Amino acid sequence: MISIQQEDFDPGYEQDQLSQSTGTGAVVTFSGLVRDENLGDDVGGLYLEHYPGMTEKALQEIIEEAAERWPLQAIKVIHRVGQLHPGDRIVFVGVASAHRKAAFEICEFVMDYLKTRAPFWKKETTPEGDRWVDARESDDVAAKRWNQE
Amino acid sequence: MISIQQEDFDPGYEQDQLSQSTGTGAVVTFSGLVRDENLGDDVGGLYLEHYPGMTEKALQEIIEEAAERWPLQAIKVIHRVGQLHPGDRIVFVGVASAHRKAAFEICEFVMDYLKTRAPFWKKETTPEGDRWVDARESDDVAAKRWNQE
Amino acid sequence: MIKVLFFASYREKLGVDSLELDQMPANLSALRELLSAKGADWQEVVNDARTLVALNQSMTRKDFELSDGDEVAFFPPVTGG
Amino acid sequence: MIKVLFFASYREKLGVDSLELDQMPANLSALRELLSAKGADWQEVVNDARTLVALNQSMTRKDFELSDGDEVAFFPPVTGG
Repeated sequence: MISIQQEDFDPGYEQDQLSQSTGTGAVVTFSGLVRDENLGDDVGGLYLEHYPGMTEKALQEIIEEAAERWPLQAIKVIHRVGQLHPGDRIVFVGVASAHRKAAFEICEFVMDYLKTRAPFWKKETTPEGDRWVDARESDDVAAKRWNQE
Repeated sequence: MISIQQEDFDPGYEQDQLSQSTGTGAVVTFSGLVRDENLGDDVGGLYLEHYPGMTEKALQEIIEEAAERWPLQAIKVIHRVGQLHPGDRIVFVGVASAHRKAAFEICEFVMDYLKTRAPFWKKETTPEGDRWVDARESDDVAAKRWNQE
Repeated sequence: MIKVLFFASYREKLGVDSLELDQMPANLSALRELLSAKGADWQEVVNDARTLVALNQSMTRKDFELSDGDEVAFFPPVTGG
Repeated sequence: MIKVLFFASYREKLGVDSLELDQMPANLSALRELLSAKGADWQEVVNDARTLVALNQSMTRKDFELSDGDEVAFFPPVTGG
């Protein structure tokens, strides 16, 4: 259900695993990739640090909250750590539900909470040197909308 | 970009195709599957009819509208027609964009419009006989929300 | 000549998927009248408030003029996806 | 004894990823005071309004009592995903 790993993953395989129940009508997946550009600078690489132990626990809590709010049938969250390069997959969230509205909402909810509550940090390599990526206010805004419903 | 076909498709392959640009930071996919149950009845099969020619045109228009509204980098829409069975894939919408908010919105927008504007019709096989699936008001509501923004 | 198409439950109800009209109704309203005259089922199908209409493979909610070679389709609300 | 962890830019700024305190501050506030005394960088890190705190691997925004064996982490806003 949750995997923190250095190695790459196969979104196609993960999606197949989520589509096994004949009660499932909708599978929504999100894959995050390393872009070669951020805030106007070239990005040559990305190093992902995390807080082992807490990471899994934080993701588990996010999934449990999603399962309380929506009719969740299956979910997989994968997050890579360590050194990555442009084009590499960073994160995968795949969700199965009976209907599409719930599947979309769960997937967005998990990503919004992951972005603000799971202890991962990105460090970018740019021509001006390495720099820790700043948290984005838009991510806070995205996460907060789920409190208002 | 658009494919109407009887045969199955491979979501993993499609997703890989959408992840080719190093400017892409987010790939969101939706897969719709045949459920074995609808409105309380067992569903043994699903027959999908469409309006050849108009189907492709309608999907093309939906994609063009999405591309006007959001920074869309790549998109693939696949819809199967003919006889399907529980667990079979029906539809795939995969979207690539620089950021996740746009990718999620485009994918939902395309699905909402496809559900209300693309000429496909489902006929279910149930123990009580075959029946044409009724349009759902919730799909109209979902599509209308995009007018208000 | 214009071509008229029916899909899904309408196709089944009328037992017709496609017909060609040599008469040229001036517009959609006139076409609806012409088809309604073919019987109660036809009247229901073309006048149902939920019926969707496409002219040359684009959905439209307005009346329109008809020209030679046009393709008009009547169908129930769509249920794909 | 309690364990204190620092991550990402804080870890680099302090040059410390983990330390064990034999002294037992009573609560988070007391721990903050104790760490602040170690220098200007420490004071900034533990008192920055944006600093996130986790007690035993759960984030919390409130003060809390400390017990023997607790693990407290200080880190900047998260940027995964």
